[in-house]
Amino acid sequence: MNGYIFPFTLAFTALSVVGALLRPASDLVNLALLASVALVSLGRIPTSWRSGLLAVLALTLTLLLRLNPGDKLAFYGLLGVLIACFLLPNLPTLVRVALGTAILFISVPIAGLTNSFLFELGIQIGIFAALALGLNVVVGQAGLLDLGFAAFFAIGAYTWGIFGSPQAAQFIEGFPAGGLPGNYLYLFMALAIITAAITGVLIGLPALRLRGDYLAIVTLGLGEVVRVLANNLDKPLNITNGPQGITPVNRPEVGFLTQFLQAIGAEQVYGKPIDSYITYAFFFYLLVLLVIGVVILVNIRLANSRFGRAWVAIREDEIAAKAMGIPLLPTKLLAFATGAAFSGIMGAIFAAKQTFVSPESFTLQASINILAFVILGGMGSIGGAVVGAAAVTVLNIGLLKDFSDLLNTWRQTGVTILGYNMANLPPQLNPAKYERLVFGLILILMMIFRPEGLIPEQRHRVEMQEARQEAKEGGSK
Amino acid sequence: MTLGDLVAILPQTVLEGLLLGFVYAMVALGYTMVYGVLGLINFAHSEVFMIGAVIGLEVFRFWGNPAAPVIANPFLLLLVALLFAAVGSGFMAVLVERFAYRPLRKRGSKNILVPMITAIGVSFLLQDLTRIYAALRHNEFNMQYRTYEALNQVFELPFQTTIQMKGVLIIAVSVLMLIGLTYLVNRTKLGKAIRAVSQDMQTAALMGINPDVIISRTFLIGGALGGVAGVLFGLLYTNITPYSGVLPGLKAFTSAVLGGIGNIPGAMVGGLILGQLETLSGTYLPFLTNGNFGTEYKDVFAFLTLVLLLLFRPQGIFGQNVSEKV
Amino acid sequence: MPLLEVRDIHTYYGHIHALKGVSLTVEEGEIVTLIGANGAGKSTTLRTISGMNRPRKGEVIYQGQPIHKLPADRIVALGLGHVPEGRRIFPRMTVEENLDMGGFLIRDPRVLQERKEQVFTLFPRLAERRHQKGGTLSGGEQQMLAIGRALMQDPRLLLMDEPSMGLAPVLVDFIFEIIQKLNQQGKTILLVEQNARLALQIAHRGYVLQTGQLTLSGPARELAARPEIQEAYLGGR
Amino acid sequence: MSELALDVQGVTKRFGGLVAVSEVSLQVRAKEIFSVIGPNGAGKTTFFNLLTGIYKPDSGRVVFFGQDITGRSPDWVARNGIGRTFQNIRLFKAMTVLENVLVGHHTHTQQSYFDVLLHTPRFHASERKAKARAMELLAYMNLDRRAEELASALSYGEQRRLEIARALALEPRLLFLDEPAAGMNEQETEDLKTRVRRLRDELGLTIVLIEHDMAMVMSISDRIAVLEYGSKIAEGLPHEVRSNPRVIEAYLGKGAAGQAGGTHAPA
Repeated sequence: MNGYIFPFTLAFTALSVVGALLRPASDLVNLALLASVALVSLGRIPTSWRSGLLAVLALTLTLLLRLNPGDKLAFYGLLGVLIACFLLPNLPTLVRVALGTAILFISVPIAGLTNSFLFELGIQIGIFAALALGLNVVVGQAGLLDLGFAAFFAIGAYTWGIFGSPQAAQFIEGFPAGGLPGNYLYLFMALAIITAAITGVLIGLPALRLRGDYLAIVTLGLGEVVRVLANNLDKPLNITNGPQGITPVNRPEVGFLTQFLQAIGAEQVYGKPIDSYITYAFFFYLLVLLVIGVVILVNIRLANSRFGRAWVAIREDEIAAKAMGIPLLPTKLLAFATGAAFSGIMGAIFAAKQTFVSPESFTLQASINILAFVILGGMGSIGGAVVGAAAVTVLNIGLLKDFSDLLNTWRQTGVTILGYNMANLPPQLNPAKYERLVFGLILILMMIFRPEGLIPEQRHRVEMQEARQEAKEGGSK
Repeated sequence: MTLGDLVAILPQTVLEGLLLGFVYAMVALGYTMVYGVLGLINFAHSEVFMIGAVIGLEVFRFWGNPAAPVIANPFLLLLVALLFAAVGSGFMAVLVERFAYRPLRKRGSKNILVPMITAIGVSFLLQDLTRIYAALRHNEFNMQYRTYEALNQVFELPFQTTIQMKGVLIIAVSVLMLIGLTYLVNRTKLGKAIRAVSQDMQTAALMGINPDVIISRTFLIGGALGGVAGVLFGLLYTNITPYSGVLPGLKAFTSAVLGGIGNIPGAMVGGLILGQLETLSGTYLPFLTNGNFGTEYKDVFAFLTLVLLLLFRPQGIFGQNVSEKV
Repeated sequence: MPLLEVRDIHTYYGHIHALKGVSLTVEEGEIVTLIGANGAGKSTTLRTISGMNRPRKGEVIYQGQPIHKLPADRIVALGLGHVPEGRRIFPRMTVEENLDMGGFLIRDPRVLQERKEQVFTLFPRLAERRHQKGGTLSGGEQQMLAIGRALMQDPRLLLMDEPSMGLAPVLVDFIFEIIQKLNQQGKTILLVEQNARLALQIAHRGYVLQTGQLTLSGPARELAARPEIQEAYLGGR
Repeated sequence: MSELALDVQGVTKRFGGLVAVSEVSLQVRAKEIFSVIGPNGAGKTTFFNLLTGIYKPDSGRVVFFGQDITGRSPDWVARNGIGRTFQNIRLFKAMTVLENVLVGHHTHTQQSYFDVLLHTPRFHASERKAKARAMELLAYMNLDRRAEELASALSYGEQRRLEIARALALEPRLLFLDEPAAGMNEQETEDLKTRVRRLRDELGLTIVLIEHDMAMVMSISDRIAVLEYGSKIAEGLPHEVRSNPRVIEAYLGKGAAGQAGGTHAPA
């Protein structure tokens, strides 16, 4: 049976690529392409063929996107190729880097410059992925359950939000009325790392003395404290402007990018001027990519150092870790501060990108979402954190909305499915509103059937399998 | 406001805090029982509580329509509502245990994150299922409890305090329930089995106790208490949404931790303390800080107290200090 | 037909192969002892018999009925008591409540009361402490309670895991007298002991377990006389 | 007389009403192999935990090479020269064999946070050094060929050896071994005996061990202490301990049959 998989995949992929070239607008062809991506990624295919096929698929999907920037399925396919070359084993590093760079820096911008939704999606995924990577250090590697992680994101966002807007002038006399110029953002990204890390230490100092569940509930409480402070520190001194939030937050100048786009003749290619809205989207897309690259690098380096090993040791067995001379509190604090720093920097970028900061973005729900990215992706796994963030983001702002639109179309056209006239479907049933339901269901099913996550870290996979075996055969001794 | 005024409102504030505290205490019992047995923070308990409130609300709507009531007596109506909510929420809790937590237990994951994430997932699921229900049935997000004069009747108490009939009922019902639960856990066979399972599940099995059955019953009891608390909460605050359970749930869990999680009297005391802390700080903080720090800070106050307490007494007020065997 | 027959059981902890094909039999009325070093798999054998661990391979037959697939609580109901290693008293329940738990399956309150009285007759010390919390008892009292608790269900076969652990010599003697007394009253006993000399003194037969495998078996007196046993477990010359 | 490695002065530990360790004093000389024996539950492991900082003694003092270490935290104790293994094996199961040893080498791996982020030459050098040392120790324990496997994939005996290798990575002066032979077959126990002797002879370590395998204890120990019911009831050379009547009664077992039928009242 296995012998047939390779030729079949080859034939199917070739067919769908040909189909795409002949009938680029067909949904069926798009689905076939998506299926090809999956087949190539998951089937048993020789490495060299796999590299080539992924490249062909990436090229085809890029072409489709260029023809029709609104083609979401093609975009999802591209995302799939990207994830595949990021995660599949045995691909030559050169292929990974080349394909990844091409997709991120050529394919997405080509379509994104006419459809900024793609940039938007990319930015969201990037921000969430950085948050997930930060929490991954805390929960995934060090095993410390933090339910108030959004607090650090808030700290970063407010660090820039307050000083990069008219807000600071409200309570500091003589501060520039419009706030610091946008280019100060780069400095404040560094400052946000520091403020968030310090907050991490401040929260961690009391919280990390507590064990497991207590840590969870205390971080949850302290996370809420940060949010309540943001919500109420408009008096006695107006620092955060309370629930109304702070706006407008300044953004860096992007003149260089506009010039660059003009220089390469983007306006001629697209036959219309590239407005500042799209340029900014492009700018933040690039900035987020850059930062996420650094964050991933830092994450990998830490994981393969004495710190990463100490974190895993603490997660596995605190007593044994202590007997190995690892001081618990400082080591845990280091994990906390590192994770906080990652989300701090993304907070500053988030504030600039939105030009708006308000406490609403930093609720308990946000903390839990970040945690879910980590869990879904696979605790402790760097690739998992990114994929988890991507999957949930695509689901929330992509798929669910698409499904809602589809239902609406059916409702209006009165399609009959399984003998049920869709026109009778109550208008309250709008999937886009019920992301929690879908999300909750996914969490439960994942925990029951694949608790190690989509892309498990080797170590966690072992833990889960051992536990399963032991459960079947009786408790541990 | 003079010092005299501040003192004058104290008794009423304490009374309000007591009502809130009893509601927290009842919800906290559900958390503490499940935690005691499974070591799991059952985040879904806040939704079990909220569903109790919704069930109560429906009973009042079905049978208590003031124009054409099926059950005219509001007290009888309340009793029916409490019964239905207890049964409904209890079964909901059992279902959650059966389909979300038991499979995990059978798979034997030792990672405490796994059940906790599942609990969060269940919590989300129940919130939105309720939301769909509310949307389909009432076409609205906020649901209002009906009010009845008999329940809102005001009594004058010493020290210039007043209490509504429903306040009296809340105190009466919760005290009754707390006594009942204490009796159940300490005196009955089921109660002892629950304690045995929570102290040592494996050894309990060696006594012929089926831990699954006992755990299921524990969820039933905890859920029923949560349901009753939900109705009383709805009666007190009248407005219920699918997300109404979250905050009280969190507070109740905090109460349970304050009192020493897994400890039943601890949960009650923790709830009462938190109720007082919250109402007192909510009332007095604005005065004490010239309005600079308002009522909004009461939650901050509550959580900081929790952190402080845990730092000095990590096992809570009544908790046992358990050290790991090396 | 033996009362208990264990056929070639293999039990694992994670990847560790803790029992590598253990087979043994216990006849009605016997005291059989299982001796061996720490980590040899003695407790695991008992735990596998009483359903606390599940064998990956092999069978456990009790009173002619296979029980290796039953959960622990069902096995107890068949009349098989287990006094676990380390006693495992419910620490926050009183002595009497611990006994109530031992008699969990008894429906008739009079029978329950009767059995408790029997335990109190056997261990008068427990009667004095009936309202004291299990966790506050001394080691010897806890061991009495653990035995008493297992006796509540009036089992035919009693598995005892290291009853002498941590006890002063006088108490060890007392516990061993109790074991012999129970045996004379008709209880069959499978005894795991680290104190091999004492165990071989009161047992009829013995098995020697080493790293998950049985290496020797036979009448207790013969085993006690063997030089290799003397050397390894009895601190002989 | 050689230097004192460990001077324990009357340590006591109570848990609730139970006295787990009562007024135990003993001295271990440098480069000695010292065994602590006694029946299960006699307080031996609790005693170890008092010396390694996991529990704080209620009274008494612990002096390690002249330094008072009473009440120090376990990680401090570990960093300052005491390595240990655990009775019920506490390896980091989901890490590889090599990684386990690297964790043991944590304190001696000279890399700062910024070395790690920037991958400075110091980072690479320290990583190389740590791995080389770890492999050396694994080879010493005959586990080098399994370096890349997960710790949980090892057998009982191998896991116990890995625990020793991991403790050695601390570069300790004294090693506590809690039942190192438990779960080992005869051949493995023999092998362990040789290794423990080599640790002392070649690395100059002081070794304190808890063990039940009498054959092993008698043959490798320089001196032996016997605990019973939390108290020390004997101490001395192996042949002295073996012929001590109290030890025979409490632990090794009474000689002749028939004595068991005493008329002791329950205590």
